[in-house]
Amino acid sequence: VEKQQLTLDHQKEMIHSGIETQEEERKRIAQDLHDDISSKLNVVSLNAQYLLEENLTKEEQHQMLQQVLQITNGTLETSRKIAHNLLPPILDKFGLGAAVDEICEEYDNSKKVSVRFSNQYQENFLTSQQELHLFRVVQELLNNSLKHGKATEISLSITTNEQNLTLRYVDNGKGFDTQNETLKKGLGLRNIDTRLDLLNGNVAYNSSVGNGFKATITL
Amino acid sequence: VEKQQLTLDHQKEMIHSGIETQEEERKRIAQDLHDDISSKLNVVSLNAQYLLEENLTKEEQHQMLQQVLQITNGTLETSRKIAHNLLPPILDKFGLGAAVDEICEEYDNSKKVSVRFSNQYQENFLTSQQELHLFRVVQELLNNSLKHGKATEISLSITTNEQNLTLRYVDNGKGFDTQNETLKKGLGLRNIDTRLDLLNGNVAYNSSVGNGFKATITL
Amino acid sequence: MEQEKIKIAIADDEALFRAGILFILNRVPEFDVLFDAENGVDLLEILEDTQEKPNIILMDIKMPEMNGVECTKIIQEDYPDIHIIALSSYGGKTFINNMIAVGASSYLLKNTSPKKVVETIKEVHKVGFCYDEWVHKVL
Ligand SMILES: Nc1ncnc2c1ncn2[C@@H]1O[C@H](COP(=O)(O)OP(=O)(O)OP(=O)(O)O)[C@@H](O)[C@H]1O
Ligand SMILES: Nc1ncnc2c1ncn2[C@@H]1O[C@H](COP(=O)(O)OP(=O)(O)OP(=O)(O)O)[C@@H](O)[C@H]1O
Ligand SMILES: [K+]
Ligand SMILES: [Mg+2]
Ligand SMILES: [Mg+2]
Ligand SMILES: [Mg+2]
Repeated sequence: VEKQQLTLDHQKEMIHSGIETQEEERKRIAQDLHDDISSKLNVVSLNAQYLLEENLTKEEQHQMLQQVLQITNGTLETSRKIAHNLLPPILDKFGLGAAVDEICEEYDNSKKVSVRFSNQYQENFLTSQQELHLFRVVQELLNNSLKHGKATEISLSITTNEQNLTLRYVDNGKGFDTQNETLKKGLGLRNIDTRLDLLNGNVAYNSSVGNGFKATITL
Repeated sequence: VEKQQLTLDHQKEMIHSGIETQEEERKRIAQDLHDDISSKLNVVSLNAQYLLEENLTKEEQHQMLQQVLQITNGTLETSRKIAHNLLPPILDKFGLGAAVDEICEEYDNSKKVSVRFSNQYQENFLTSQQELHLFRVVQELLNNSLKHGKATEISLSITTNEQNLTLRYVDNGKGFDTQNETLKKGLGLRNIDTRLDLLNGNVAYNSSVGNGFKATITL
Repeated sequence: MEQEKIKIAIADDEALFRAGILFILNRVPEFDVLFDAENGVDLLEILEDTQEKPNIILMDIKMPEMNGVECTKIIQEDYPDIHIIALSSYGGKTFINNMIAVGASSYLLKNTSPKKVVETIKEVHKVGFCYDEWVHKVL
C-alpha cells in the first residue's frame, strides 16, 4: 500500500509536469511565431507596400526587393526549423531508420561528440505512431548523454527480427547511480517509461558513476 | 486498495493520453507551419526573385507586387492565428479578465450561442502561470458546452475578494449525469481536475440530463 | 524550321506556387507547359489521359494522396522517357538521396531563383541530369 501511494504520488507529479511542460512548449512556439515570423513578415509587407505606392528609382527598387528576398528566405528557414524541431519530416516520410540516422548525424556534426548508429531496423516493423515514440526515446537518451554525461562517444543500434526489436544505447560519459531513486525522478527517464508502456516494451538501464551509461530496450 | 488501483489506472491512462495529445498537437502545428506558412513564403520568394531578375512591364511588376503583398498579409494572419490558438497574447499582456473577456466574445460572435461574462476579477490575484491554468479551464468548459451541451446560453462570472476566487459557470445545454463515472472519463474534465490541483483549488459540477450544466470553482 | 519546344508539366499541392511557376515558365519561348496537377494521383491520371506527354515534370515532394517520391517511382517505370526534377521545400540528404534513388534527374529547393529553374530544365532536357554544387555539398 505504501508503495502504491508512492506510485500514486509519482504519477500525479508526472501529470502535473506533463501539463506544465506542454504549456511551456506552447509558449515557446507562440513566442517564436511572434518574434521570428510575424515580425519579419511585417517588414516584408511594409516593403511590398512601399514598392507599390512610391515612385522609386531602379536602384532603390532593387535594394528593397533584395531585402524582401533576404527576409523571406530567413523566415522560411525559421519556419522550417520550428516544424523540424516539433516533428522531423523525415520520420513521417522515410521512417524510423532514416530519422534516427539524421538525428545521430546532427549530433555527430556538432564535433562535441561522435555518434555511431548501426541501423538494422526492418522498415514498417513498427507503426508510424510507434516509430514516433521510439524516436522520442532516442532523442531523450542523446540529450541526457550530452547534458548530464558530457559523453564524447555514443553508439546506438536498432535491430529487428521477425518478432522483436532491440535497441542498444551506450555512452562513455560520467554515468550515474541508477539505484538512487531521486536521480531517476527526472521527467525525461519517466517519459521514456511511459513511451515504453505505450509500446508494450521494456527498458533496462545500466550505469554507475564514472562508467558511462547503457540502455537496452526490447519490444 | 481497490480504489487506489482504480486511481492508479486512471492516472496512467491520463499520462498516456497526455503524451498522445501532445504529439498530435506537435504534428498539427508542424503541418500548419509547412502547409500554411513555408509553402506561401516559397511563393513570395519566387516572386521577389523574378522581380529582381526579369525585365517586367510596370503593369506586370505591379501585379506581382500585389500578390507578394497579399500572400504576405495572409501568412501574417495565419502566423498570428497559430500563435493565438497556442496562447492568447492578451493573457500575458492584460491578464485573465481581459483574456476571458476576449474568448467569451469570440464565442458570442459565433451567433450559435450567447455568452455573458461578469468580470469581477482583481488583477494580479493570481500569478500569470495560475491565470493560464484557469484560462485553460474556461476554454474547456466553453468547448464542452458547445460540443456536448449544444448550449445556446452561457454565463460566467469570476469574483475575487481578499482571500478567495470564485468562478461560476452555467450553460443551458443538454446536461449529463455527473454521477456516471464513464461520462467523467473524458480528458477534458480530468485536465480541469489536474489544473485545479496545480491551483490548490476545487471544482464542483452540477448537471443532470435535460437541466444544463453548472461548474463552481473556488481557489 | 522551328526548334521543338520542351514540354513541361508541374505537380504541386500549393496552388499559388503552381501559378507562380506557370507564369514564369510560360514566358520562356523554348517552353511549352502542358498541364499542372495538385498531387501525385492527379498527375498520373492526367498523364494517362493525355496524348502528348511532357519531357520534363517539376515534382513537389510533400503532397497529399500521393507524394513526390512514390509518384516519381511510378513514372520512372511507366514512362521512362520523362525526366523528373524535384522541386521541394526540404533540403535534407535523405530527401535528395531518395528522390535520386527513384530516378529524379535533378533536385531544386523551392526558393532557388527562377533563372536557375529555367536553366536546370534546359540542361536536364539536353543531357538528362543536372546536379548543382549545392546538391553535391549536401551529399
Ligand atoms: N546519459 C547519462 N549520463 C549521466 N547521467 C544521466 C544520464 N542520463 C540520465 N542521467 C541522470 O539521470 C537524471 C534523470 O534524467 P532525466 O532525463 O529523467 O531528467 P533530466 O534530464 O534531469 O531532466 P529532463 O529530461 O526533464 O530535462 C539526470 O538528472 C542525470 O542525473
Ligand atoms: N457542458 C456540458 N454539457 C453536456 N455534457 C457535457 C458537458 N461537459 C461535459 N459533458 C459530458 O462529459 C463528458 C466528458 O467531458 P470531457 O471534456 O472530459 O471529455 P470530452 O469533451 O468528451 O473529450 P475531450 O475534452 O478530451 O475532447 C463529455 O463527453 C460529455 O458527455
Ligand atoms: K512559352
Ligand atoms: Mg533528460
Ligand atoms: Mg471536453
Ligand atoms: Mg507540397
